Amino acid sequence: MTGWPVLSILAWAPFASALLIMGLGRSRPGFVRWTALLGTSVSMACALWLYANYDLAAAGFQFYEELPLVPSMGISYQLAIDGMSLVMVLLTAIIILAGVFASWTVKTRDQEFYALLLLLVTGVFGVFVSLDLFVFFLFYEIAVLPMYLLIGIWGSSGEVRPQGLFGWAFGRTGVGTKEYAAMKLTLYLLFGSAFILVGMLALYVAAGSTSFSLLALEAVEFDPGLQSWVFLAFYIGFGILAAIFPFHTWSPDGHASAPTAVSMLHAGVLMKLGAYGVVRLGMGLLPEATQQWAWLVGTIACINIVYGALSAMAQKDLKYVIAYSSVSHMGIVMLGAATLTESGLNGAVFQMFAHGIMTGLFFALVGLVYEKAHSRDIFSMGGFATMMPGIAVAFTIGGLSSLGLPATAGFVAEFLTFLGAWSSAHSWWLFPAVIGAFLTSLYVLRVVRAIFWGPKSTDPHFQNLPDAQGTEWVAIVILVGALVLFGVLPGLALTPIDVSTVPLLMRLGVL
Amino acid sequence: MGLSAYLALAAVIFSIGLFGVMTRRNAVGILLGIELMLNAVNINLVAFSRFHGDVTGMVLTVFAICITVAEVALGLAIVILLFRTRRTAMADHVDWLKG
Amino acid sequence: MMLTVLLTPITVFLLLALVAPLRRSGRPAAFISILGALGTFGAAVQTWVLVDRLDAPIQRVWTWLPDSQGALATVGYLADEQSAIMILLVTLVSLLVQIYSLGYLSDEPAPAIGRYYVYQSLFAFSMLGLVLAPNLVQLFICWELVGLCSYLLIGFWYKKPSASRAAVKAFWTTKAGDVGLLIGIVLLWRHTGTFDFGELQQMAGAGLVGVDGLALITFCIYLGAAGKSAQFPLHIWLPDAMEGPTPVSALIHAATMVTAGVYLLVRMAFLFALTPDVLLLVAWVGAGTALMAAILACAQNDIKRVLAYSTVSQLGYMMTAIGAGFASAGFFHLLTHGVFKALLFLGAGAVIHAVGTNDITHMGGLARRMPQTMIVFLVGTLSLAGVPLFAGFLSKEEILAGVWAGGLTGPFVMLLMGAFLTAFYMFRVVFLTFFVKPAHASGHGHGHAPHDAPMTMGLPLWVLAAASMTIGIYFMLHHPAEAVEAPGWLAPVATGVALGGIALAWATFQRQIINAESLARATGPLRTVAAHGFWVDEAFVAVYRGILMTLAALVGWVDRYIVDGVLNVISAWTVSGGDGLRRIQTGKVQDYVLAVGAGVVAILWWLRGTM
Amino acid sequence: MDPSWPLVIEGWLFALVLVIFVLGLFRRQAGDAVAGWVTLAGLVGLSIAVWNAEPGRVALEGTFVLDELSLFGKRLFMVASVLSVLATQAMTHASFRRRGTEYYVAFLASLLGMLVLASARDLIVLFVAFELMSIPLYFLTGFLKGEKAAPEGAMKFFLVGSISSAVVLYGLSFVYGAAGTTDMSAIPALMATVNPLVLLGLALMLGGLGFKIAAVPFHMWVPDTYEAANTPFVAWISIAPKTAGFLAIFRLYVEGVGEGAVLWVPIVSVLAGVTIVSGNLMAIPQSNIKRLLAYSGVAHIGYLLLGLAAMSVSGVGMVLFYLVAYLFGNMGAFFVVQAVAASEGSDEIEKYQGLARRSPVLALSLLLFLLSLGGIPFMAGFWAKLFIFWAVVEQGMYWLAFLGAVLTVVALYYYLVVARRMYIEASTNPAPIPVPVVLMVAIGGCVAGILLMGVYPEPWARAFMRVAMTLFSTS
Amino acid sequence: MTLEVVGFWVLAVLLVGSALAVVLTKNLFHSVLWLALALTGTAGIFLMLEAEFLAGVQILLYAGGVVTVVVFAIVVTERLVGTRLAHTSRRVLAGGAVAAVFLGVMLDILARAPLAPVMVPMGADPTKLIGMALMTRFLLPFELLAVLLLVSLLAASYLARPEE
Repeated sequence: MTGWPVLSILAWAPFASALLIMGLGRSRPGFVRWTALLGTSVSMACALWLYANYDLAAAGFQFYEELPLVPSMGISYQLAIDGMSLVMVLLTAIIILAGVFASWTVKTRDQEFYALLLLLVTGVFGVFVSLDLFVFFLFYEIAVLPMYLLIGIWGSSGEVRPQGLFGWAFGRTGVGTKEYAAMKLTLYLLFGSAFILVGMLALYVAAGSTSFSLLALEAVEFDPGLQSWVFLAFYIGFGILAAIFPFHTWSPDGHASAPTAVSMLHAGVLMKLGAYGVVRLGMGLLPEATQQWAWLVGTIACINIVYGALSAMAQKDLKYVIAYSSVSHMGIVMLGAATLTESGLNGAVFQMFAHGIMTGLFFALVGLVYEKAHSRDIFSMGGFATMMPGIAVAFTIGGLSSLGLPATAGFVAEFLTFLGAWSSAHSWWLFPAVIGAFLTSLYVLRVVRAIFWGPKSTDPHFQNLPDAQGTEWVAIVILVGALVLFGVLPGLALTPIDVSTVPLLMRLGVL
Repeated sequence: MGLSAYLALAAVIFSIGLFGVMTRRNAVGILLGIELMLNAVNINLVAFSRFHGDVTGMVLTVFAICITVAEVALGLAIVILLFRTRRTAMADHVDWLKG
Repeated sequence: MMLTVLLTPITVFLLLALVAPLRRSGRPAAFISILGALGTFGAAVQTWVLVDRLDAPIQRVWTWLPDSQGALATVGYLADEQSAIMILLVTLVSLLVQIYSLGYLSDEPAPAIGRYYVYQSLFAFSMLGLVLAPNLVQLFICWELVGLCSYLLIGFWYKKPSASRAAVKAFWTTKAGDVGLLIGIVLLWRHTGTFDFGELQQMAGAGLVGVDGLALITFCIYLGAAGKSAQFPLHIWLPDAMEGPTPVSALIHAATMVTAGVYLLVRMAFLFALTPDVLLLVAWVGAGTALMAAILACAQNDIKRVLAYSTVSQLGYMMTAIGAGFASAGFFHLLTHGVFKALLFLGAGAVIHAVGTNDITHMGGLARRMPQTMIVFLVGTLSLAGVPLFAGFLSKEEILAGVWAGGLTGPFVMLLMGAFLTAFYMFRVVFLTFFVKPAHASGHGHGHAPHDAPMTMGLPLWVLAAASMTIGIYFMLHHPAEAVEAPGWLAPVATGVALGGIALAWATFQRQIINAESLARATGPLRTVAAHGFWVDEAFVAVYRGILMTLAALVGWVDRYIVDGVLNVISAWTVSGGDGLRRIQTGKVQDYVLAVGAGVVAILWWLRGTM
Repeated sequence: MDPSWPLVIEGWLFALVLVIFVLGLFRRQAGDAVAGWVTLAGLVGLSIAVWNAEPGRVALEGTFVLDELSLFGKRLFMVASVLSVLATQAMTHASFRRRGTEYYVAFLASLLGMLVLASARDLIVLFVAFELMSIPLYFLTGFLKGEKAAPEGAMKFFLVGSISSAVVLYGLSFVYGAAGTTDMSAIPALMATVNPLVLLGLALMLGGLGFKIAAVPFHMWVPDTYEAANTPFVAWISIAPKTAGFLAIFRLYVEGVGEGAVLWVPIVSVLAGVTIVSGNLMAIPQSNIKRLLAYSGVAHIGYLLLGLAAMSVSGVGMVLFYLVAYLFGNMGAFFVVQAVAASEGSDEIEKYQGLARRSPVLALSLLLFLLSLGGIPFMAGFWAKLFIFWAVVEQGMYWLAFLGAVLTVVALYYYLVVARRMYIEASTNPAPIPVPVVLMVAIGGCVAGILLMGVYPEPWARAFMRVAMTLFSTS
Repeated sequence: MTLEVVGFWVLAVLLVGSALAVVLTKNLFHSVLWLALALTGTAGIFLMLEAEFLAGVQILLYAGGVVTVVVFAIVVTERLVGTRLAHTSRRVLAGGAVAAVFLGVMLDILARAPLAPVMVPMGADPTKLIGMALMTRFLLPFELLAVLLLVSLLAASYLARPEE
């Protein structure tokens, strides 16, 4: 395959299948699904090929592709991946493959659903593989926008309608409906992208360079004052997507309302995209500002961890619990990055991967439970393990990973992050992080017990529910398998991560 | 008289015209205000022309006058059309389109 | 060889977990698992022999977490004197329990049996991994995994609300301790740069471990041990853990997992030796736990709960020994306790299996119906009570000697009182179960009369009873070199105390010379306190409900109404801003002109300012 | 005839006006589809001519130039006009059937004004062209005089427009007064000496031109006019006269002025900011899609002013890019509106409910147009916004860029509200919406435009930068 | 005080007065007449500025043409409506404020501008120069004017015509 534009194939294969689906898929559901599967499988194959062929000894960016797009502005379609993006690409491929399987049963307007989903995936892949800031941004926006329709059309409205304090504002914005969630998510993320855009342009202009290439900008030493505010702009912009406190509120509403595959993809991959942005652009390009603001990033990450966990404990809606747990876990990611240590940063990237798989699994399972029981109210369900043992076991494994149980990927990430936190300049970060992990065990097991491993509910709606079937199994098996595999053999992901984080930290001068 | 006197006079007339267009309720009245404003401009132009010893200002005045006439004709036609459809004389009564 | 020890159970686990039909078939799965356990036991014996012959630790590691220096963390095995003998215990009990379970769970549906053996295999692997861990990371990994297995097995009958609650409780409580352990490991890594036991020991030996801040580290590690080994106040989960099947209690909550904390401290003794303050704490808490649990055990009517509190109490003994600086004594007790407590649990299981209840007041007079069970149970009881010739006697005496030698008079007295109570409550159980006439007519759940357990259950009992005796007699004859020379009066005193306890129990329950009720009343407020388990549970519930859940509810509210509320207010303002702004668009043309005029004026005003 | 000769195109257009006029005299009874087709044919021919024209010639003592900028303007006007006339062919209103020639005469006359305006290098030519462009617009707004709203829209447009013309003329008189000549090439020298009279004149003209380009607070005629007038025409005035306004601004304030142009940065920035904010905010509560597009159009003017505020080569170049992107996006959106209105009889956004199920292609087109207007990647509008921000950031005006970027989110809100109607909500009426072929061609052209520019912006950006360069190099 | 100054002031007062009357009087018809006066006054100013041709144009086209058309329109519309046209003002304060500030700022800026103190004689007869300019340099706008007038007439007749 040498000489092939593997990265382009990887990124555009889903798009191509989306086009095919839009063109030929009208009222041919089988065609739609198999085409979607084909597209994502091609991506998966490419991702695996990349993984197998990435030269760890050489490290750095590999599989370089370039095509001038707007040469007069220095914008070019420039793709390459390093270890970090390799792992992210792998994650994306896994999640979307599972996502296609998980949404096999989507019945309404499946043609558009798959097309939009695949478009979204192209955006995500694009972000991870692009080396040109501008193309990065381009894909970034593509990754955000289809979400609106995906949630708006195929989502589900919650039952919560907050009243009381600020009730008028909630009434005005329409809290609780899927339309609200869709709009909030889309606009909030695009709001963030406004910051990113300005920051990017400022860097480009300040560099006086003629290229938007990450490599070219990396070589520039920016003025500290500029670095300082551009870093903040990146941090807010990407941080919104990474659900940093207090910009996280789109995530519970959005994830709770979104259809299964979208929640999977969004919580699983898109939130990582935010963290990836902070690491790649914020830390990668602005070394001094990174050091300057590390305290802020880390402190907010600690708030995220504990606050997200406590919020999750307060929820009664299953999807909200998962969504808030994502908020908490993204805190681990940001904390790991903020430690500016090798193990911390490795942990952050690994957590991106681990949490991606884990939360993808969660949303897939929640989707299944919802589809079968038509309920998301944790405390009305009960004893499902007898009826759906497979789902129960998978959910438990996901939960255990999320509370950082060893032999699942979650532990590796958290452990590395903790090591990093204590080694950092702000060693107290360790304590909120560990406490957050403990709180996670509280709410996760509470939920797991309430729904699956407890006395059976007497509600007539919750009798004789089927277990997962057919393609749904495939999704579950892929995700659980990945979760355990990378938990048992973390080196599989950690080795490529390490070869890309170490140079980054060297540039920061902390290693 | 110096140039400034003419310019000041034009400015006063222009302001009065402006005042007229902002306050008159009748559409024709507003038109009259516009006439005043254009008239003030003509004074300006001719004065400048004279004090520069250059004829272009006057040429522009000619154009301005002719255009004004065309404008007035069209304006009155619109006013008549409005009268015909809305049966009202007041420009501020015509406010279906708003917000 | 060591790899066989680890790989056999994990292979069995994977086989049973992944091959669903096999798992669902029940008994075949059990046979495979037992076969595996047998193999593991064999390998463990070989390992022991090997280590004994080589007289040097065998270690092998593989990189687990790579980093730029090569390896941040490794996994592998470290077979030395301690771990070799420990795996012997683990594999033995594990094997016996698996055999025993075959009979015990015979009424369960096939898939449940399959599930049970999946958990068992995973447990065996995790526990062995823990014991053989060459470093703290692997230890922690397996530490958590055994906790998971404990959770799964306690909740084995998850349809019972109490079981599922107990499972979660066990997990949470031990996890709280694990938080400490994890922090300790992280801190220690930062402190020394390594996770490896060998390296740590070398550094400690060479005086390279800085003492500044070390106390915090050892304290944190102790927290983990306290959670796992049920030290006050984290002991609350262990009695509830009795909701699991009894063989599980024997294996996990008596012989192996709960002793992991002790094992950890034994492993880290060289480090704890550097922080005497923490050691003192360990000793006092251990002694307190031993005494408190003994008191609580007296107030229980559930046979398993008595044993559970007894386990807590005995763990306290071990901890006290470690705290006194005699880790080897604690470790010795760990081994003997593992054998006889497993025996007791399995015996109790046989009784429960036979009569269908846990309540000793509903039993009685079983000695005639279940003679075999009575004999083995008595062996276990005598061992636990610390009667000479039985395994527990020596190890307990060694602990008492160590504590005395360590100059810890207070704990020593507490332990002595504990020993008295131990003998008392255990014989209370024995008398009420096997000898006294049943207080209530034998309306047992089973329609038929209780009888001795089938072969699968009986064999393990006899093996363990024999082991208890053998160890006791063996050590009586070949007195091992003790770490400390016990004062001459200790053995008689200890024996006397034990016999006193037995006598009191005999007088109260067998002969009923002393009215049990008045005896209880004589203890006064202590009785109330004991009945409520020292309110430790209530305190935890209060913290959980009162503080944690309230805080969570508060945060949840803040998130929805303040953080998100502000966002919604801003959005609503934006929309309202549009509403308000569109009102300037009055539709009246004069206003439009006014706006143009105002705009021009504004521009001119600006121009005037710049000129 | 060689179109590179100045005035050749204008001459032919003049001839076309006369042809249509005469046609109107003779074919009064025959229905005026013919007039439309003749106009279309003529415009297409002229478009080809314009595309073949080379810049560089000057005529009439320098009052008329055929340079890069004017060619850009002429081409844009031509494209807009062809699209608009195409869409007009789909109009079935009685006024068009009976009096189409009047419409086309006025339309072409206005276009003639624009073409001349693009080339004007003299204040008098500029002014007359300006008026020739404007006065027919008032009439065209009221063309559907039988409709309820048309006379009102025409009246408002006319009155505010005339006043603005007066202000422009007043300002012009001061510029002349300062220079002593109406030749615009005299302005740079005056700007260099910061002559108060010329500043006063240009400031006044800024107000008047602000009306033409519909910057806040001079924008108030826009929504009413858009709502009142017939849609193909609205599509046209939403871009063509505004482009003319910007060309005039470039000629007056930028061309050849060089560094001196920086003087205008503060006021233009403020105008841009106010326009962006209020345009976007006022668009939010609209329930009529034409009004919504009107206000969003106002906001877009703000972005254009943002580019102007950069007062740099890239700023101007990006404004040009933006104008073209805006042309395709906005006109396309209006054409879809026209199609829906023809079928549903209303411009209310409610009527778009379930459009995606009824007419997927139409809905998708509108979605693409709206996304382009909202600045979403792979649409022309994305690059347009981005280039604008770029130019602004280049000048260190970060806050303006922030403001603009953040307000695009507000813009997306109301675009997405429309998208929600079309895609998320279900329709009560499943019948597809009939789209006349001409309209389909126009919509298709616009889609092609935004996608072409969006996917491969390089040649466009390069060309526009070259145009912008000429404005700065002739000082 | 030369005759010129006196004449200017007389004309100025006349102009301003009649202009004020245009915007303030309550009777629309009177307003138009005041406008005619103001336009005529402007013609006087043109005469003072030695622009006789323009003064003529002003009287003929403006005062004559425009006023006539307006009067005609008023008559037509009054016939249409059937009542007398009311002619009142609104938002006088706001309008007055804007106009006053406008005037103030204008005068202030003008006061700072360097202005030519005396008239410069033209090389030839202004009328002739205008004519020449129209036929040479400004031929294009002149032609455009023709189109403009044509379109205006067409438009006015279209709009004002009752619907057939």
